[in-house]
Amino acid sequence: MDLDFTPEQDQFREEVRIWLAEHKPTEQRPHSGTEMRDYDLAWQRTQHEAGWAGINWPVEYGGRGLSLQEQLIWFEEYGRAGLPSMDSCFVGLHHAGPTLMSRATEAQKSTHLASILRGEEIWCQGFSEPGAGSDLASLRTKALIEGDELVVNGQKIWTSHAHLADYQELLVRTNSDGPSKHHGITWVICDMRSPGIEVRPIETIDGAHHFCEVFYDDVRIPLANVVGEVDQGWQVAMSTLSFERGTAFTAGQVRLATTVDELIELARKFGLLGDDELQRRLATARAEVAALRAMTYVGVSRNERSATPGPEGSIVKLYFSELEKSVARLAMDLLGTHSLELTSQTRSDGWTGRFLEAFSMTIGGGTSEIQRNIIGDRVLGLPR
Amino acid sequence: MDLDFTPEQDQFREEVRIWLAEHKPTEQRPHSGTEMRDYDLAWQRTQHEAGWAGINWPVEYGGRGLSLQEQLIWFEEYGRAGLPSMDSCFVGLHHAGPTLMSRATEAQKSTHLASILRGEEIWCQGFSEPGAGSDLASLRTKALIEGDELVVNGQKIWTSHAHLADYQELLVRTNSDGPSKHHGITWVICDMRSPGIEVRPIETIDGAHHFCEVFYDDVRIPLANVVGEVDQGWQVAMSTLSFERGTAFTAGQVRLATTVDELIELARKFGLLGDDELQRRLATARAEVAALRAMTYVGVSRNERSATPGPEGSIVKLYFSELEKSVARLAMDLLGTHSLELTSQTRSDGWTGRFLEAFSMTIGGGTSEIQRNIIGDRVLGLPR
Amino acid sequence: MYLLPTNEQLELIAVTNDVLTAHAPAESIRQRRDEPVAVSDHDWRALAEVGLLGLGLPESAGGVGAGITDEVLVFSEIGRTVAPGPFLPCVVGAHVALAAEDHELAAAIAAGEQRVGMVVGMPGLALTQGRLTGPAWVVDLPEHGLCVFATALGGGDAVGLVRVQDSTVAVAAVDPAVRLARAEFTDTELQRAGKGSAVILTRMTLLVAAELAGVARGCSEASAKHAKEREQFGRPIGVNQAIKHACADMAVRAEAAAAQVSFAAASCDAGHADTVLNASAALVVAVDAAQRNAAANLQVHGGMGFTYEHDAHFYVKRAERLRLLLGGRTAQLAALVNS
Amino acid sequence: MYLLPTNEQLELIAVTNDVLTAHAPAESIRQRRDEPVAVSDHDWRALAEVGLLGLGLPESAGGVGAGITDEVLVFSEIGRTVAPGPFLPCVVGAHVALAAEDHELAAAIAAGEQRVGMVVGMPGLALTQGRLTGPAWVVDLPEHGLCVFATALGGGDAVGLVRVQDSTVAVAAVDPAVRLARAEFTDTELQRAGKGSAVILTRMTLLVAAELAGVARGCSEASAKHAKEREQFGRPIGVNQAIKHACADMAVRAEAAAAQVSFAAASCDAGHADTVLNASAALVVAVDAAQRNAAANLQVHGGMGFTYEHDAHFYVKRAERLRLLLGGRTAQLAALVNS
Repeated sequence: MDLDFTPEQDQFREEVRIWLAEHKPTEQRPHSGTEMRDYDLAWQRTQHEAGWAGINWPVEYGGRGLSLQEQLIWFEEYGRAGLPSMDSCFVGLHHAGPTLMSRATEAQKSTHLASILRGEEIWCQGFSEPGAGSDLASLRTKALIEGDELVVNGQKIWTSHAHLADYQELLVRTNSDGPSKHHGITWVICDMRSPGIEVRPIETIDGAHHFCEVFYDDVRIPLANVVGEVDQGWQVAMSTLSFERGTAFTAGQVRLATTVDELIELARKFGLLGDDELQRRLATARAEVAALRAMTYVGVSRNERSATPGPEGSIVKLYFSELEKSVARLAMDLLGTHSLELTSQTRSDGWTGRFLEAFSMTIGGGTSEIQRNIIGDRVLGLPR
Repeated sequence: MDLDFTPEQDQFREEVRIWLAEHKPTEQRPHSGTEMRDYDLAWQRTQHEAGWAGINWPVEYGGRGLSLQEQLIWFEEYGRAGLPSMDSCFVGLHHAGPTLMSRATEAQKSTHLASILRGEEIWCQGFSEPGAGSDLASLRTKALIEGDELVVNGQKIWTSHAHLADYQELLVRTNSDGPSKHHGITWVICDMRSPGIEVRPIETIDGAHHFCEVFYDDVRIPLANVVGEVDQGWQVAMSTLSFERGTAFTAGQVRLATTVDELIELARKFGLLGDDELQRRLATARAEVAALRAMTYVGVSRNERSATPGPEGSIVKLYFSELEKSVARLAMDLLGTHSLELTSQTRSDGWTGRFLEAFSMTIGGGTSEIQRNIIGDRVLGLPR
Repeated sequence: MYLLPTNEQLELIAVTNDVLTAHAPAESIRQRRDEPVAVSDHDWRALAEVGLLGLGLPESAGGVGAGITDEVLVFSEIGRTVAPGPFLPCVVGAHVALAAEDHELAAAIAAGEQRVGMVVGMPGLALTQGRLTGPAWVVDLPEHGLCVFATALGGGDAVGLVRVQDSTVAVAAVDPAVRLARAEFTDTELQRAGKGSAVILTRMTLLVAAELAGVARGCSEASAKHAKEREQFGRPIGVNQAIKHACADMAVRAEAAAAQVSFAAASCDAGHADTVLNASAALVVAVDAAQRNAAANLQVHGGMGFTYEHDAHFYVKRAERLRLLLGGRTAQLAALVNS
Repeated sequence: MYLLPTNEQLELIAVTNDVLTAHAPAESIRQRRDEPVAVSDHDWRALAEVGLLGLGLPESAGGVGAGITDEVLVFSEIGRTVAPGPFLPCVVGAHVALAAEDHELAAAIAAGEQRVGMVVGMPGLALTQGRLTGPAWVVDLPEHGLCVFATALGGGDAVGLVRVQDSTVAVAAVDPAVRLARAEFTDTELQRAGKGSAVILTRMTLLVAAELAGVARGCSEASAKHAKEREQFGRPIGVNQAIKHACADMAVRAEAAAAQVSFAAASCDAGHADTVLNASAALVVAVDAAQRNAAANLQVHGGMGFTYEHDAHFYVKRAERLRLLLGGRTAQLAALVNS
């Protein structure tokens, strides 16, 4: 149980730190539209050119071929440097990329993996449907096989950045007569510029438009874009979901730790550290973000021992989500009547915007209720 | 929505107050054994002789024939006077008594009702079984009909004061082949001195021995003791359970309000009212006991409009139980290191004993989980 | 002793609901979010016409002379349906005008001809000898600038009207049902309610508590409805205890808040000595119920509840806005433990 | 960077579990509740023999020279199985003796020949210039009176040994795994660890946190087991989300506490600068996890958990006792926000 990083890893961390300090973007990240896309891709390109993209991706796919620990170090320093999350690159780097690496054909890999790292492709996720929600497998977007194409009709929802994306990891129903609803689902790469696709942004509680509905009207996708086998996409999707429970959220967790420190500063500025209750809530939050980091380290240790991340990732996800919400609540309580004003989360003091956005934390990526089911069923082995 | 009591009711309250001040027992209530039984029965007799027993029971059964409101007033003043709950009389006065009134034969009523009020009979409840728990209807204590008798074999658990009781409201299975497990249950009056009954006290978390296991070995009970029809005891039992959600807990609720006031005093004495967090938790508790009283009043208003108490009683029960636990927790936090010492709840400063005992609040009389099911299913009409 | 509504009160609730649905539905918050006021003059007068603003005023001031027990029913409906509109400052403002014997102003407010805004202090706002100095928020500032200002519970028992005349800076409000601005007071006179202050503050406490209790109830009902209708895994989601028990807890909190509001209102109308304590308790319980139910309701609705199209977030935002009145939680709880 | 136990550490856990099961099972708390000590001399020496008390001491003091990462594993097992015995004061006491260069005493403690009790201050106990005056609790007072005393976290960083010689008054303890007495100190010398104090206090913080994390884990495991085995309504109760999700939340809290304890212990062994912060964080998270899991575990077990025969209440009582060390929550949290 040696916590120490190797001297090489300490050296790596130092390099990351110096490079980020010297190269981090100075202009404010645009919070929507093609400006945001351009910003994110340019920043990804810069990272790639300096060798920081895909740190734990194999060299053959354009990565550095280092371990999960170096990847963790990168994200820690990235978060510590106060750098913005590149939302629009998230699916490509953390969902689609790892899934393609583990399941795709060589042709599919060579088409996409290096491009994702180079900041040439934005990906989005087409899993959720209006009628499905937590019951992902009940999806009904239909794909008929015609010759060497799939013809897709239906609707997806909660697709982040669909209006900015080049490709989509799309789940469609190719078979409704299977032994279970989990059978007959196919995982396919969908070109978002295909005719028949319509994207409508959804306005959310905080006034943002990152989520979209996507409508498919006779959209033709080559069968060659299917990842894994036709009808066997559920297994592919499940591996996609578990990948995001690796180091993907590390930067966000470090940002949360920074947020707690900022709140302590805010409380000091407002003269609220003398309030016993607020002081203790801040202290508790500080202890909990420390525990969150420790849990992530344990998770990385565990993942190094097994090929595919296990259900334990749900423990970290649940803890992280609930903590984000409670820290957001704490911020509102510290703000006093300043919480009347809507301050966008794109501002550094955008506490009320962040509070509103935080409601999505226990919903997106599997609700807290679903995470508790996973922990109960698959970690603890409770009866269903 | 007139909160005012009538002048007659105000007068009634005044009489209660004066009488209680003049007649309340001066010696400490023994906390177990026949001493406790004798104390409780003597005090019940005193109340009866002065006309305070069964305030809302019909005159024909020895009661005063007044409304639920006068009964409420009595319990409020009883609680306010800091008088001990008479645990051992509880089942007779609040479970068995009301059930007999609503379901029993005239012979059964005349045998028991007046005696209960006069403090001549202690009742206990034989509902729970080791294998059943929350699933009350799965009870297996078996009764065969032989001639004009039931022959009972089996085991009950969580029977408060079984070792002190004269009679038991006993649920037995008379039929295992019914259309559902709810059919085939019979509600019968069991004389606790019958041959074949063995009582074993259970020691609980706080060192008390109020709960018992009761074993039945060929116990013979006259069929004449069956209340309602043979095999139809489930309906009788359900009405019994709903009766306890009337005014029965009013005195306990008033005691809880008093407890909060005492804790505020304790905090003042310990110099802890300047601790913002503890002060706010105390204030919140004070607000919540106020709300508990209001909910009880609403419940009484509702019960006056309907014959049998509805499932809304579960709302009050759930709120009351959880509040008892959180106040007990608050007491422990106020005590600081004084919470190391076990102080029995029979002492006025017996906070740690009360803390331990409070764990039973969300278990006994239907767990909080069962109450939430009842509220979801029967109050909100959610699907099962 | 009855805490359930009488038939007349059930009728009042129904009428209130009808007129709010017609003239101030939650949907209108979305439709009018870019308008200078959340409720049009036409709709506001229609709401006033049925008496929602003058319910507790005497007939001499254009009211109907009802008790606070009736007023809380109206405010509970406002919260339950998250209706937009400056109901609270107008009703409180009319009572202040009445206490200052300005029957004309009270009648104009009650008739919906004159709106009133609400001033909420920022840290640093001071009330000294009846004059305000320092920074503040102004909610729903009307053209002529008339606003209600109330001190924190237990903090001096002053409530009054102030005219916001200096320039203000409009900013975005968390709650789209109101318009928000920053203001800076410099020795501005607060026309206080004087001896009537304590009674009006208690009334205001109860109205805020009632609106919050209504928010808690509205969320509880919306979640129970959704739990019955929304199907996942082939069954309504309400069969799952995670949802069922969340709904049960919401119902319990809504019931606790409603019961205590009713109790405190009845206690107020009856002139009981412990009215202030009961009103504070009502506010504390209602703030908690509204906040927690609003958050739980959003969670029960999942992604749907996170959209602007859905009403779930209006409840969250309403609860956030109302909790800050009367000094916020810190002052409200301090008042309760010290009384 | 590994936070999972090595094979050697898994072996240490197994050995610890074996010896605790043999010589300090939870069942023995019930059996020996009326005895003057919770663990007999015979059993205590057997526990010492396998090295549980001297694990972190150098070989010169009868120890094996292991790191705190190993010690926390042992204490986590103690909490997980609610084993009785004065492990904490003995291990801390041995380290104090070592710091004072009393190798003989350290070795006697490590060998199980000399027990150490724990002094816990009541309000009014003052430590002035190395001398204690005022009222205190004494937990598991040994015959010769030697006890550990530690100040609150962040409150001066003093830890030392004190000899309780004046008369004490025995009282009933909430936790039947210990014996409790009241004492009054009058200018009694505290033999402080001096320069070693800070390190020993950090170690003590981690040991307490580890035992509490073990309590959280033990409760989580007990509930999951019960949820699989106990049947109601014809199915194991674990199928109900009310139970399943309670178990999931317990698992999350246990995991958070265990992870942070491991992290902080590794950080301590590596001599990192933020060790104290991490140790405080571990204690805060572990206290919360232990208290909430112990309460949840009792609830999951229903009436059964409320009986003295069941172990559920031992966890509740252990958590109550341990949370009070090191100044309790108030001091622990204050240390965390100010560091």
